[in-house]
Amino acid sequence: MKLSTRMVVVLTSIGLLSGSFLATVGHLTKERIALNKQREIEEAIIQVVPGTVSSQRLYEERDLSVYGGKNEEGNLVGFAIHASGIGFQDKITLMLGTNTSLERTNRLAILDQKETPGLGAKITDRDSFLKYWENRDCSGTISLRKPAVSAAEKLLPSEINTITGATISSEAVLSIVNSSLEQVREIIKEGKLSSEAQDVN
Amino acid sequence: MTNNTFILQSSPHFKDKDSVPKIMYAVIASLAPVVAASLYFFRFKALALLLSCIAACLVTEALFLWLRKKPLHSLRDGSAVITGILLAMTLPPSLSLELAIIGAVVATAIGKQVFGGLGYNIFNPALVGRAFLQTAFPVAMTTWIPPATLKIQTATFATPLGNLRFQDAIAEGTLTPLKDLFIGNVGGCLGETSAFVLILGGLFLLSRRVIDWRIPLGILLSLTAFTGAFWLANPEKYASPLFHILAGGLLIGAFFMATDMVTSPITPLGTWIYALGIGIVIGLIRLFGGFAEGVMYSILFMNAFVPLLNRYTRPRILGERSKG
Amino acid sequence: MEVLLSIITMGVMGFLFSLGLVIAYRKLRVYEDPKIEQVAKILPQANCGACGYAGCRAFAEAVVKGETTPSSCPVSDAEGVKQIAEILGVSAADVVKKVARLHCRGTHEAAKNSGTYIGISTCDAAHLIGGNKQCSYGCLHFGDCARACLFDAIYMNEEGLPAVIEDKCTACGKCVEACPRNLFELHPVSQGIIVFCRSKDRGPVSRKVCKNACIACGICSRACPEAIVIENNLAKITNYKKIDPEKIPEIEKCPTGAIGRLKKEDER
Amino acid sequence: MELVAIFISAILINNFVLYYFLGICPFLGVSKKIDSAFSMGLAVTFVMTITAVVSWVINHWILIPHELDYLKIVSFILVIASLVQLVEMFIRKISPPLYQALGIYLPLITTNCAIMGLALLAALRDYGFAETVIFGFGSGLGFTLAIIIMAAIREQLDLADVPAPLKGPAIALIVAGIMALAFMGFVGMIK
Amino acid sequence: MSTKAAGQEFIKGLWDENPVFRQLLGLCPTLAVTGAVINGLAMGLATTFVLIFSSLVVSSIKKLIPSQVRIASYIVIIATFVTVADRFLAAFFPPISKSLGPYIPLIVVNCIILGRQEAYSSKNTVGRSLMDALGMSAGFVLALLILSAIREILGAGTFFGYQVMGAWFEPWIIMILPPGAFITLGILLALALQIERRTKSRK
Amino acid sequence: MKVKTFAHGIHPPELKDFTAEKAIESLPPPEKVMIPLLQHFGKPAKPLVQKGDQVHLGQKIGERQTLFSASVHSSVSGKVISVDNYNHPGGNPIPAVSITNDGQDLPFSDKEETKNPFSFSPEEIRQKVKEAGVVGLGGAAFPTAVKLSPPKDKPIETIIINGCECEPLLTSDYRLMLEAPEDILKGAELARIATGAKRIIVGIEDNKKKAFEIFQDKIQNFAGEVALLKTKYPQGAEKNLIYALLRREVPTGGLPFDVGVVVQNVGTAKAIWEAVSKGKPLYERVISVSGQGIMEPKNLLVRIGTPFKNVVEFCGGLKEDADILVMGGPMMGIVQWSLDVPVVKGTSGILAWAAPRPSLEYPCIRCGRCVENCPMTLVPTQLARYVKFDDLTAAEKWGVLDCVECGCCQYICPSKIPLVHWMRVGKNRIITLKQKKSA
Ligand SMILES: Cc1cc2nc3c(=O)[nH]c(=O)nc-3n(C[C@H](O)[C@H](O)[C@H](O)COP(=O)(O)O)c2cc1C
Ligand SMILES: Cc1cc2nc3c(=O)[nH]c(=O)nc-3n(C[C@H](O)[C@H](O)[C@H](O)COP(=O)(O)O)c2cc1C
Ligand SMILES: Cc1cc2nc3c(=O)[nH]c(=O)nc-3n(C[C@H](O)[C@H](O)[C@H](O)COP(=O)(O)O)c2cc1C
Ligand SMILES: Cc1cc2nc3c(=O)[nH]c(=O)nc-3n(C[C@H](O)[C@H](O)[C@H](O)CO)c2cc1C
Ligand code: SF4
Ligand code: SF4
Ligand code: SF4
Ligand code: SF4
Ligand code: FES
Repeated sequence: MKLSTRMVVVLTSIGLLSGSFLATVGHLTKERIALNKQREIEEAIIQVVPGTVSSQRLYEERDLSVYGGKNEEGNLVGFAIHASGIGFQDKITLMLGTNTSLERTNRLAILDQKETPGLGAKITDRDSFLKYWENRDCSGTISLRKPAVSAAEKLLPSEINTITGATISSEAVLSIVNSSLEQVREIIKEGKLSSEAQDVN
Repeated sequence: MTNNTFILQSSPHFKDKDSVPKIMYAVIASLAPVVAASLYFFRFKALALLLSCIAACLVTEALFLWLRKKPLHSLRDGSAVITGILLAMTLPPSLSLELAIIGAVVATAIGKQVFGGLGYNIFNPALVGRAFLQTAFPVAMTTWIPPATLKIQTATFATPLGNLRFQDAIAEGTLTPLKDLFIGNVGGCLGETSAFVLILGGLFLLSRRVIDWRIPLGILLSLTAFTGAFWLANPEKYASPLFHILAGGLLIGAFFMATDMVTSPITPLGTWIYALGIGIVIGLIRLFGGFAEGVMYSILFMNAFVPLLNRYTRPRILGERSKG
Repeated sequence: MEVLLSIITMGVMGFLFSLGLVIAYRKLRVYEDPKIEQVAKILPQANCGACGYAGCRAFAEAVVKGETTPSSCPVSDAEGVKQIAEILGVSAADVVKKVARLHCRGTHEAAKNSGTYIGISTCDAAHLIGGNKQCSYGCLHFGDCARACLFDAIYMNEEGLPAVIEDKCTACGKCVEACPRNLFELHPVSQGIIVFCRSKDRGPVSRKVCKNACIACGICSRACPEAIVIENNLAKITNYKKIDPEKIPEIEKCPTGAIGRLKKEDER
Repeated sequence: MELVAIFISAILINNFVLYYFLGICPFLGVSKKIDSAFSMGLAVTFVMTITAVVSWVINHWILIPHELDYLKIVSFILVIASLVQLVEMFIRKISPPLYQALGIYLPLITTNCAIMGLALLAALRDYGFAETVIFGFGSGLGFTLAIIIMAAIREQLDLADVPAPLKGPAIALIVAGIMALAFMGFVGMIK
Repeated sequence: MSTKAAGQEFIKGLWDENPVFRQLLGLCPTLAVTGAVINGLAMGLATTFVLIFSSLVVSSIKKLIPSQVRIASYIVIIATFVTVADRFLAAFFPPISKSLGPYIPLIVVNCIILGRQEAYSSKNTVGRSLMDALGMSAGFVLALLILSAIREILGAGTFFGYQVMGAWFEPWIIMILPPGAFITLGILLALALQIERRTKSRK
Repeated sequence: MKVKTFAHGIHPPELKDFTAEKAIESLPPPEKVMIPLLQHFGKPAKPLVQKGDQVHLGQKIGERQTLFSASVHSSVSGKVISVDNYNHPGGNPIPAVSITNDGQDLPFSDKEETKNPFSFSPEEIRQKVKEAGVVGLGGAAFPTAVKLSPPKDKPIETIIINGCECEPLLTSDYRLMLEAPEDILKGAELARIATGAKRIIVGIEDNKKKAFEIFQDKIQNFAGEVALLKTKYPQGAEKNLIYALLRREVPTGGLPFDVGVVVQNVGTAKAIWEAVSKGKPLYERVISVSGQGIMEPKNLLVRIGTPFKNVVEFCGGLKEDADILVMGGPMMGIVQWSLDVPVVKGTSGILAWAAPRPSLEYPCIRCGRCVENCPMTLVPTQLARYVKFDDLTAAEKWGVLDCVECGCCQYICPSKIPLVHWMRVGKNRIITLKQKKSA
C-alpha cells in the first residue's frame, strides 16, 4: 500500500472505530446524565416550592427558566425560577420558589457558585443567608439590610440581611432575584408562559 | 622614602556619603510620626502588632541568610525592619498576632528572600504579606475597631472607604468628614488613619531626596483626575478627590510603599507611567471594584509591570538618534 | 441512527484530517540528512563553541556537509572522533591529546601584592587597573580561567594559582581565551618542560616582585641551546621536540624554578 | 452579560492563566524572553480567536442539532489540531514574515489546554456567537498580557541572586502566584 | 520482562521521572483541581484510566500506524478514552464531575499523556508500556495528592472533607484560590529540586 | 550673565583651595627621566635612539607610526641608558627611553621662528603641531594634529576651549588661564585657522570667576566669546560641554566633528601656540600636586618622564596616612601603587589623600540615582548587571560603549557598586570579542 493511502486508511479507520465506540458509550450514559441533570433541577424545585409532587417547565431562555410546581391534585402551588448572573468572581446559578401570584417567596436554593469559600460562599448557608429568603414579600423589589441586624424579626418583610464581609455576593444574589422576578412578571404579562408546558419528568 | 601601601581601585575615587543603611534609616525615621500616631489611636494593640511584625521579619530574614550561608550583617541594613513596620502599619488593629506573624513571614520569605533578598524582589514585600493575609483571612482583615480616641463601643465598625462603598454613605449623609480623615480620628489600618502624620513623613522623605517625587505626585494627579471626573459628573454618587486622597491607604501607599525603590522603575518615564497607572487602578477599584480600597492591589499590579517599563522606557542616550 | 451518525462523523473527520496530513506531508516535508542526528548524538553536547560553530548541533551539520573535519571538535576524545568518522565514512585524523598548562608560578607567597585591591573580583577587572600584583605579567588569582572552563577541569589551589586536572581537560581553549594575562597555553600531554613565567621585566625587577620569576640568567639556554633561548628577559622554548631528556636535570637547575617539569601542585 | 464585560473579565478578572490555570505549559515554557513571549502571545490570541469561531460552528451546527454531545471532545481537538496546521501552512504561503514570527509557536499551541479550554468553556457557558468570539479574543489578550509580564520579570530575575533550587519554573510559579494576587484587585468589577 | 525491570519502569515515574515535579508536565490540571483532595484524586484516577488504556492501545497497534499520522491517531485514541471518563463521571458521580468542570475533558491535551505515547508506548512492548503508564499515573496521582492535601488542610482545615485541624485553626482561604495553588506548587518544585541536588551531590 | 549647563551630573566636593592660589613653579629637571613611547591615545611610537646615544632637549626620540599616534621628545639633554619596558601610570609596562640628565638642557635646535605665526597655512600649522608631538592635555591625550584635520565633508564652525576643569582638586588649567591667557587664546586662534572655524568659545565654570574676567577682557582681540558654565561635574566632558554651550548633541559613536566643533583643553591650546610660534615640542606640562595627603600642595611645571617620586618630594613628600595615590583627578584618575612611575603628557595631577574606610557593597536597590545623574543618560545599574551576568549583547544594546567613565553613577550610588569598573570590564570584553571576530 502506498504510504499516503495507508495514512488515510489508518486514520479513517481509527476514526470509525472511535466513532462507533463513542456512540455506544454515549448511548449508554446519555440517559443517566440527562436523568442526573433533571433530578438536580427537580430536587431544587421540590426544595424551593414545598408541596410539589410534579413539575413542568413553563418557560426557557438563556439564564432564565421558569418551572411550575404542582401538588398531588395537579394544581399549581408555585413557581420555581431558575436564573443565573455574575457574582463576586464567577457565575452564580440559583433557584427561587415563589407563590403562584409571584408576591411571596417560598425558598431560595443556590445551585452553582464559585464565591470565596468562607466568605461569599456563605450564600449557600442554609442556617443563615438562605433562611432570610423564606417567605419574603416580593411584590416589589427586595432590598438588602446593611449592616446586618442580629434579630431577623427586625427586618422589613421585603428585606434580606447582608452577609457581613460579603456584600458583593449578597448583592449579586439579590440582583439576580430581583431582575428575574421582573422578567417573569413581564413574561406572564405578555402571556408567553407556555400553557401546554412540558412535564419535567 | 615612603612605606605607604596604596589602595587599588577603579575610578572614581570620591564617593557620596549616602548609603543603603542611611536611606533605610531615614525611612524608618520618617515613619516615626506614623508609628506614634498609630500608638496613640490604637494603643497597646498597635504596639503588639508592630513588635511582632518586626521581629518576625527579622527572624525570617536571618533564617534565610543562615540557610544561604550569607553574612548576617545585612540584617542591619534596615530593610527588613521597614518591611515589618510597614506591614504592621497596613494591618487592621483587631488582627490577631498569629495572623500578623504569618503575614510577616510570608512578606519576607515569599515577598523578598525567594527572589534573592534585598534589591532583587519584584513585588513590594510588605504588600505581598498583606495581600496574602487579605486573601487568606478576608474576614479578619476586614474587621475594624474604632480608634481608642473615639470611645464608642460597637461590634462592627466601618472604615471611611467601606462606609462610602458599601453603606451608601453619600446618600445617607454619613460620609466621614475630611477633618477627621486629616487628623486620624477614624477607623482603618494602624498607620493609614492620620493623613497629617503621613504627609509629614512624606515631606521629610521628599526633602531628603530619599524618594522619587514623581511617584507620589503621579499617583495624586491621576487619582484626582480619575475620581474628580466622576465627582464632577455626579457628586451625589461619587466622593470628591480630596476625600479619596485623605481616606484609606492612599497616602501611606503613595509616600512609603509605591516609592520602594526596589520595586519601582528606574527610568524617569517609566516612573511616570508607573505612578499614573497606580492612581488609575486605585480609582477603578475604589469606584467600581469589589473592594473598598485598592491601593495594595494597584501597587502590586503595577509592580508586575516594572521590569517591562524599565525595559521599554530606557532614556535616549545623549546623541542617540531616535528611531525612525 | 444516532450511532450511525456519530460513526459517520468520526469517519469523515478522520478521513479529512488524514487527507490534510497527507497533503501537508507531501508539500511541507523538509529533508534532513539523518547523519546529522547521528553525529550530533556522539558529540559531547557541551555547546562550548570551541569548534567555531554555534554549538554541537551546528557543528554536526557542518561535519556532515563536509565543511569541517570531525577532529575539529577539540572536546571529543579519540573514540568519539573515530565514531563520527565511521558514520561519515572518512578516516579520522590522528588526534594528539592536548592539555592546558599555566605559565606562571606567582603563588600568593611568591608574588608580592602591590596594594589593597578594592573592586570586582575577576581577573579581567583587576587587569584593567593594572592588577593587584607587583608583577604585571603574572596570575591575578581571581580564577576567571576556572570559571570559564565548562568541564570543571580547573580549580584554584591553596597557593592561589589555577591547577588543571589533566583527565578532565578537553583542550577546548576556553581558559586560554579567558585569561587576561595570557598565561594558559595548550600543550601535548607528553610535553615535559614548561616555562612557568611570562615576565618580560629585567632580571632584578622580576626577582624583586616575584620569587619564582624567570630572571633571564640563561642557565637553561646554556644547558640546551638548541631548544631554549632568552628573549625579552625571558626564557623561551623554541622547539619542544628538540629538548634532550638527558639535559632536563641541567635545565632544572634554574635558580627560581621558572623552567622545568610540572610539579605535583600544578595538577592533580 | 455584555460583550465588554466578557472582554474585560477575560483579560483581567478571569484570566486564563492566572485564574483558570489554562496554558500553564507555554506560560512557563515560552516566558524566558520577552520577544518570544510576545510572539507566543500573538499566536495564542490568533488561534484562540479562530478556535472560538470554529468550535462554535461545530457545536451549534453539528453537535447540538444531532445530539452528538459526546463527540465534543474528539471533534474539538481534531478540528483545532487540523486547523492550526492549516493556518500554519496558509501563513507560510501568504506571509513569510508573519510565519517567521509565529510559525514555530503554532505547533506548540495545538496541544495546549488554553485553546481546548476555551472551546469547552464557551460551550459550557452557552455563549452566543459574538460572545464566543469576544471571549476567545479577550482570553488570548489576557494570556498575552500575563506571559509578557512574566517574561519581563524573568529576564530581570536572570540578573538576580535567586536561590539555586528556586531558579527557573519554581520562581516563575511564585511570581505567577503573586500576579494572581495582584489581579484579584479587579475582581468584582464586572457586575 | 523480568519483575525487576517492570518494577523499575514503575518506580521511575514516582520520583526520577515524576511528571509533575521532575518533568513539569500536566501542570494545568495539577493546579486547577487540587483545591480539595477528593477532586485531586478523581482527576488522578481519570488521568490514570486514560493513560493506561491509551498506552495499551497505542503500544499494541503501533506497528500499523504510519509515523506521519501518529500524533493525529494518538489524539483520537486519547480523546476517545477521555470522553469515556468524562461521561462515566457525569453519569455516576455528578457532583465530582461538576466540580472538576472542564478539566476532565482537558485531559485530552494533558501533555503527560501525549508525551508518554510519543516517548514510550510507540516504541515499547505492551507490558512495558503498561508498567510505564502505571508508574507515570502513580507519580501524577502522588503529586496531586501531595498538593491537594497541603491545600485542603491549610485552606479548609479538612482532609477528604473531614475536619483535621482543631477549632482554633483559622483556614487560609488563599490556599484554595489560584495564588495559593501557584505559590504552593512553586515551593514544592523548589523542594523537589533541592532534594534532587542533595541526593546527587551525595552520590 | 546666564550660566549655561546640561541636565544630570553631580556635585562632588571641589577642594580646589589647596592649590588654587599657588602660582605655577618649575620643578628642577630630575637626574634621570623615563619617557614612555606611548603617552597618547593610539599606537606606540617607534624608538629613534639606542642605548648609549646622546640626546638633546626637545630631540625627537620616538617617531609616530600611524595617523593615530604622536611623536615623543626628550625632556632633558643627556645619555640614553636603556630602551626597555618600564612602569607606566596607565597600569601596564610600556617601552620607555631612559635618559640621564647632564643638566645642560642643550636645546636640540635653536632656530627661532621668525615668521608671524598667524600667517601660517592650516597645513603648516598641522605639520608643526604634529612635529611637536602635541596631544590633548585634557585627559584623553588624543593626538592634536588629528583633531586639527577635520574631514572635508565636516566643516568646522566652532573651536571650544575647555577651561572647565571640573574635576575636584585639580587647578593646573586654572593657573594656566590666570598666568598665560594670551598664549591660550593665540593657540586657540591657530586652531581656528587650522580648522577653518568661524569662532572660538572659551567655556569656564563659575567657580573660576577670576579666570573668566581675565578672558572676557583678553578675548576682545579675537573672534570669539567667553561663556560661563555652572560648576558641576562633568561640565568639562566634551559631549556635555558642547551640549551646554551649543545645545548640539554629538551623535553616539561620533566625534565633535560631526556637529562642527573641535574641543581643546586650555593647556593644549597653549602647547599649540608654543609648537607653532617657537617650534617647541611638548616635553613639559603643568600639573597639580594636591590632596590632603601631600605635605605642600603645589602647581608645577614638570618635564615629561620625571618620576612621581621627585615631584612628590619637591612638594614635601606624602603624609603618613595617605593611602591612595592618583594620577589625574579624583573622579577619572588612575590609581598608582608606587611613586616609581614617570609623569606623562596626560598627567594633569598627582593626588594623594587618606581614603575613608570603604563602606560595604550592597545589592543595587534600584534607587535610580545613577540613571538620574548619568550625563550620557545611560542606565548604569542595568548595564552593570548585564556585564556581570555576561549578557554582552544586551549591554551593548543598552549603550555601554557610550559610557565616558565619568564616574557620576558610582559616586552617587548608595549601594557602593563599582559601576564604572563594570562598564570598563564590559567595554573591554566587547572590544576584545570584536577584535577576535574581525581577526
Ligand atoms: C480574597 C477575598 C475574597 C473575597 N470574596 C468575596 C466574595 O466571594 N463575596 C463577597 O461578597 N465579598 C468578597 N470579598 C470581600 C469584598 O471584596 C468586599 O470587601 C465585601 O464585599 C465588602 O462587604 P462588607 O461591607 O460587608 O465588609 C472578598 C475579599 C477578599 C479579600
Ligand atoms: C510639583 C513638583 C514637585 C517637585 N518636587 C520635587 C521634590 O520634592 N524634589 C526634587 O528634587 N524635585 C522636585 N521637583 C522637580 C524640581 O523642580 C526640579 O525639576 C528637579 O529637581 C531638577 O533637578 P536638577 O536641577 O538637579 O537636575 C518637583 C517638580 C514639580 C513640578
Ligand atoms: C567626564 C569627563 C570630564 C572631563 N573634564 C574635562 C575638563 O574638566 N577639562 C578638560 O579640559 N577636559 C575634560 N575632559 C576631556 C574633554 O572631554 C575633552 O576630551 C577635552 O577637553 C578635549 O581637549 P584636548 O584634546 O585638548 O584634551 C573630560 C572628559 C570627560 C569624559
Ligand atoms: C522609600 C522606601 C520605601 C520602602 N517601602 C517599602 C515597602 O512599602 N514595603 C517593604 O516591604 N519595604 C519597603 N522598603 C524597604 C526595602 O526597600 C524593601 O524591603 C525592599 O523591597 C527589599 O528588597 C522601602 C524602602 C524605601 C527606601
Ligand atoms: S577551559 Fe582550559 S582547562 Fe578547561 S577544558 Fe578547556 S582547555 Fe582544558
Ligand atoms: S591564570 Fe589568568 S585567568 Fe586564571 S586566575 Fe590567573 S590571571 Fe586569572
Ligand atoms: S554610566 Fe558611564 S557615563 Fe554614565 S554616569 Fe556612569 S560612568 Fe558616567
Ligand atoms: S545608584 Fe546604585 S543602587 Fe541606585 S540604581 Fe544605580 S546602581 Fe542601583
Ligand atoms: S497542561 Fe496545560 S498547557 Fe500543558
